[in-house]
Amino acid sequence: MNEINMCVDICGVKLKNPVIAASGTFAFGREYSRYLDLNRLGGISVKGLTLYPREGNPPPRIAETAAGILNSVGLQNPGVDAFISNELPYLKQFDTVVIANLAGNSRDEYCVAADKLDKADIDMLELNISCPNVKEGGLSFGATPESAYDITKQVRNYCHHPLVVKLSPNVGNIKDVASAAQNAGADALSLINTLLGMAIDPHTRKPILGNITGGLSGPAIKPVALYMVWQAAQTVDIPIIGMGGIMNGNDAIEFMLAGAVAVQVGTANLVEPMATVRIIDDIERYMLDNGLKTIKDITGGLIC
Amino acid sequence: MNEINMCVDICGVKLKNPVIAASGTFAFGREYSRYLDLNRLGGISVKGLTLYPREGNPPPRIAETAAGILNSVGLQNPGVDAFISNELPYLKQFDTVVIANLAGNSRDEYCVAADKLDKADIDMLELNISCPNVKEGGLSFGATPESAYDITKQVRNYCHHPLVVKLSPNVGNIKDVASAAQNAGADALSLINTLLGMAIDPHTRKPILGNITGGLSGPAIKPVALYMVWQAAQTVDIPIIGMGGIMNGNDAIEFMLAGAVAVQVGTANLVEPMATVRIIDDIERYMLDNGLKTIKDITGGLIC
Amino acid sequence: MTGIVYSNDLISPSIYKMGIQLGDTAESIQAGQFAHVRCGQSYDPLLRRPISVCQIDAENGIIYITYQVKGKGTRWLAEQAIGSKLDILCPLGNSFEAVMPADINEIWLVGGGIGVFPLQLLAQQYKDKADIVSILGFRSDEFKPLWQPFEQYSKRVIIATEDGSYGYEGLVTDELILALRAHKPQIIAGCGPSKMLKSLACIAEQYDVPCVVSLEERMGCGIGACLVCNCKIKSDDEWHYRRVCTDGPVFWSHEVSFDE
Amino acid sequence: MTGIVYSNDLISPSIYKMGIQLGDTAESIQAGQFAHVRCGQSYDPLLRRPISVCQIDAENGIIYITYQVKGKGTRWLAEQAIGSKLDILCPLGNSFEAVMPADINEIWLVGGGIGVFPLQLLAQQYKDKADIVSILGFRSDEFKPLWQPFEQYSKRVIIATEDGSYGYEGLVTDELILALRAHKPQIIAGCGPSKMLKSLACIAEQYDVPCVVSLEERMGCGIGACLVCNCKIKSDDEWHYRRVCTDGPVFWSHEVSFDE
Ligand SMILES: Cc1cc2nc3c(=O)[nH]c(=O)nc-3n(C[C@H](O)[C@H](O)[C@H](O)COP(=O)(O)OP(=O)(O)OC[C@H]3O[C@@H](n4cnc5c(N)ncnc54)[C@H](O)[C@@H]3O)c2cc1C
Ligand SMILES: Cc1cc2nc3c(=O)[nH]c(=O)nc-3n(C[C@H](O)[C@H](O)[C@H](O)COP(=O)(O)OP(=O)(O)OC[C@H]3O[C@@H](n4cnc5c(N)ncnc54)[C@H](O)[C@@H]3O)c2cc1C
Ligand SMILES: Cc1cc2nc3c(=O)[nH]c(=O)nc-3n(C[C@H](O)[C@H](O)[C@H](O)COP(=O)(O)O)c2cc1C
Ligand SMILES: Cc1cc2nc3c(=O)[nH]c(=O)nc-3n(C[C@H](O)[C@H](O)[C@H](O)COP(=O)(O)O)c2cc1C
Ligand code: FES
Ligand code: FES
Repeated sequence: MNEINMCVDICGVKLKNPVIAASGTFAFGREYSRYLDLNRLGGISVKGLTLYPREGNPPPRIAETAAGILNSVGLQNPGVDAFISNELPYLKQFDTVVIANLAGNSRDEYCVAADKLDKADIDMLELNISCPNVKEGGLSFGATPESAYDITKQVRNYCHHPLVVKLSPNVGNIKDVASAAQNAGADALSLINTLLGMAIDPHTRKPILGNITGGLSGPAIKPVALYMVWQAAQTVDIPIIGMGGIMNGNDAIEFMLAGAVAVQVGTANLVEPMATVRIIDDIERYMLDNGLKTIKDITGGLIC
Repeated sequence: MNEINMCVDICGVKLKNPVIAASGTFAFGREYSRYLDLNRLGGISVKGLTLYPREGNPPPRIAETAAGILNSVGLQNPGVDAFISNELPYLKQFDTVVIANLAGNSRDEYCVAADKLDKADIDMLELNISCPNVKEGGLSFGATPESAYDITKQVRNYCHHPLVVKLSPNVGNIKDVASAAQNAGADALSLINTLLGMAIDPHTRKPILGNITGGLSGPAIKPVALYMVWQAAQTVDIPIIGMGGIMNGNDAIEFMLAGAVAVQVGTANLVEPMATVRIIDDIERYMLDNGLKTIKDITGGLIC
Repeated sequence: MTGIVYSNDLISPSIYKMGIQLGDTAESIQAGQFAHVRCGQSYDPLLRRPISVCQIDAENGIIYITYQVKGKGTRWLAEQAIGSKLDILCPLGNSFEAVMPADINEIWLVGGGIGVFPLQLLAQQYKDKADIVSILGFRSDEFKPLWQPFEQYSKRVIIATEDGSYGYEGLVTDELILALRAHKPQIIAGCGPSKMLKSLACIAEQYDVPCVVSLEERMGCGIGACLVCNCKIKSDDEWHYRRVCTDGPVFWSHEVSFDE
Repeated sequence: MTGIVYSNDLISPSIYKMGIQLGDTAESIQAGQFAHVRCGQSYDPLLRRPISVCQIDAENGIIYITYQVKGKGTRWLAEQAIGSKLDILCPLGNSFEAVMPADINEIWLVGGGIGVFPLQLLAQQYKDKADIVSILGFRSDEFKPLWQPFEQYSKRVIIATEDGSYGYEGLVTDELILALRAHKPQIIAGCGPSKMLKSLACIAEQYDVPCVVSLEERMGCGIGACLVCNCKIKSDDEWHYRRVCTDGPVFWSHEVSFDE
């Protein structure tokens, strides 16, 4: 039989395939439902949530760079309560895993929001300690192993769902941060968030982004992301969700070979709304072509 | 009068324009002399030198990525002595600034080599503490503010020429490393070296590079480089030489607006041997178009 | 969706007009809506480019876009031969019709430079319902092919050029003020550089004429998901960021905060 | 330097032959040398692609390259229309002539798949000086257009196909061994996949026939400066990395260390 099983299990949560829409690029799914069947996705990581609603940063919020984009959205979101009452019920109609992506300005804010989300009908919590676009909080929590350990430990107390910690690439040594998150009780890691970057218009002499700096994503960062996923996979025992520049099935497979059990697709959604579904199909074809039966046959399969 | 002055002065060394060929992409100039007049360049940073000759890493040593390249050359070079006797005299025929790029495996190696170079007829020493492609040494010296401080301080003792310290982007906070290098006596900083990265062939399941990992350069990294140059420029008082993905005059100007007094051009040479000269012409045209008389009118001119 | 390039011609300095076969979709498009076009399969350029639909040939299922060659994306577009395939999302955005009241029978179109394109389709679609006056500004008479389409749809066309090479010398907003002194239309629809739109909003407020404007902002997804295309929209004492790609690009001018 | 596309035709499954007008440069090119071609102005693909010159029409200043469409670069090449401009560095590399002795009058060409292209120019350039025997291997007879050019230059052409659809079924090296049992030529020139070249080097050593091979390695600059294209070259007990782009691509087979 040629039966292919694309399921992956992340800390007891079953995803029908390893492809998750990445936070901040898929909103709360509604907009994409016109273009694809949300039931097909392994999971959806929703737009980064904060305890209170946020308007985000001044425009422009996007700059195209070579094979990448800088964004400086700055966590515009309706807040955790509005998410739970208005968006979550919509998402729960679909047979896909719902991952709540959480950011905050302070330990307390993280904890209160985590508690609220934990009591709601989410499937996993993704702790975003790596947003480069907010002044306080976000990235500063993910910048050192110590701060990553601390915030993970705090949030762990309020989170009874699987806790995924999303790491920043803007660190000296990803292995140390990965270990710290694992030691603090993370059930899984996701990486990478965006790289800090900047773009300038030589004619106006001004930064292109209203917020001056932004986060770099897209194909440009894939080599860096792949390296960090590979490093993290060699360091921790918990599952890793890889991302950074995944545009097609081959890209996704590279991340899995490097050690990821699942992947997230971000910037690709902005370029092609159907990207996630196309990537799922690509992975299936790769498995067929190579006689692979489960995703386990790919994950960590790098030969070197 | 429409007289444009493109000269820049870096710690007393006069460059006729702010465009320097970046280390490792220009060898010792000979190959490029077929394509351009080396006298036109502001300077040449030669291939990274080590005390003893090195063969470098196993092939393949290059992988193309989206708008970038990964290289894992691993400091193949003839050693400091051979450089001084065979290559330096050739370079000194030209009216351009010669920058000796130095790497090492140990403090001692750095110091002995620095001493030899210092006694030779170079114009500046560029201390490479950021090579990602050698096991010991290189990057490990540039990874933390402490180690950067220490090696700079050591080499400073042997270096009576202007000492440029070349920083790695693979750090948590570039400001800290920049300050450390300045405090240890660096006369100038150059940044960025390559970002750690990796590429995998999904069909063979093997890394593309013989050395598994490599350093990412080219347009893909420009936003990250620009951000780091801007950060460093706000932190230190010494001159900054910016680089990372500069392919044309506009790119160079962006780095100068962000605070660089001069730029280095690396990967662009691999794509187009005449890149440096074209960039010099582009900058001149920009100055003409904008009525600027000196490079100082550009450097640090970012409006934000 | 896949469109087929039907024509692609240089009509003014660095401005191309392209016909794209889109089939049945064509006739459903409203003025103000845009096409979000992928410029090649390469990752450089990476993002789609938003371009207004400026004319529709519903019978043949063809839409027209007119675009200025500025950077990598539009340069790629200019190189496409007839018969090439284009990856397009269309129509996106709300449209003038969605914002304006239903009973419009008199409308003034105020546009500057490449901002005239969405107004062109508005003129085409309202020509039978409403009296149209087009007040348009350009750098010089080299851009004549950009205002010519307005002539067949408008009761009157007033042109201002910056260099005075055609029509009145000066800004389009100056001509608008002169015209408003004589008569106040039911509604004004504007599109152009944000400086011009800011003046337009002031003038409309001063003369107390309802005014809708179509905004431009750098975009990502174009479908409302990524929140990068925001503009500040006032309501009562508050303001909120709204998405130009889906809440707009057409807004009431008095709601838009132009201060940035 | 700028070349103009003179022709660009699909000649075998996913294999194109392109003529490029290069003017006077064309006649100076030696077999084994390559063109380093920029594939578009975009940064994706970024690097030039090295492709061997396979044929020269010196009179008209045209060089020919034959290339297999594998990835982004060659796909771009395949899309270029006649008259398009190409940014090319050419000729690069040493050449067979630079490595081989001057007095060659008998040469066997041993090539596999897309490795036959540099040998094709070698055949063209040596046809009057030397007796040529071409021993070539392909996947199947679909690649007939790749070996046909050898027929006019060679005393004898031996074809091996993996699926037996033409000539002998099996590997080109098997045919070489059979031929060597009957006669040992003055020199062998080989090009193809590195596994094939490794066998070729062994066989040549075993039968004590001088053998030169043209290597392939991923390249950056192509002009000898970046040191990314290296291969291991033995001399006495030592080995050193040598640049395929300038020290090669042609080396004596016994000097090449194929172990990686
Ligand atoms: C709703 C809408 C409708 C538009 N309609 C038209 C039209 O009909 N005709 C026309 O010529 N132009 C129109 N524009 C502007 C057009 O989108 C830009 O000129 C174009 O994207 C520039 O792309 P480029 O590759 O040439 O330039 P680049 O400078 O290479 O673009 C770099 C990035 O900046 C973005 N960008 C640059 N300028 C603008 C701009 N003015 N608005 C939005 N994004 C920009 C690009 O989309 C891209 O992401 C419209 C913009 C919007 C938002
Ligand atoms: C000296 C020399 C002569 C060559 N002559 C020919 C020829 O005549 N005909 C022909 O079809 N091919 C030839 N090749 C191989 C050709 O260079 C590659 O097939 C081509 O670069 C692939 O580019 P791509 O964009 O299609 O593939 P991609 O997979 O997109 O290429 C990605 C990167 O890998 C490099 N690369 C991939 N495969 C190879 C390879 N086999 N050798 C070197 N670099 C590679 C590319 O140059 C590029 O940098 C030659 C290679 C060398 C070194
Ligand atoms: C417009 C945009 C908004 C984003 N917002 C968030 C967010 O709210 N929370 C988060 O954890 N990551 C956010 N990210 C980061 C992505 O989830 C992802 O980590 C990153 O973009 C790298 O993946 P990619 O290259 O596939 O986009 C955002 C990315 C983009 C492009
Ligand atoms: C092939 C290659 C070799 C390099 N070798 C060196 C080196 O020996 N010493 C060094 O300091 N930097 C080296 N670099 C880094 C460049 O000097 C430069 O810092 C980096 O490539 C970023 O600039 P770019 O994007 O313009 O290439 C090398 C880069 C490349 C691509
Ligand atoms: S462009 Fe993504 S929300 Fe408007
Ligand atoms: S490709 Fe640069 S040295 Fe050979």
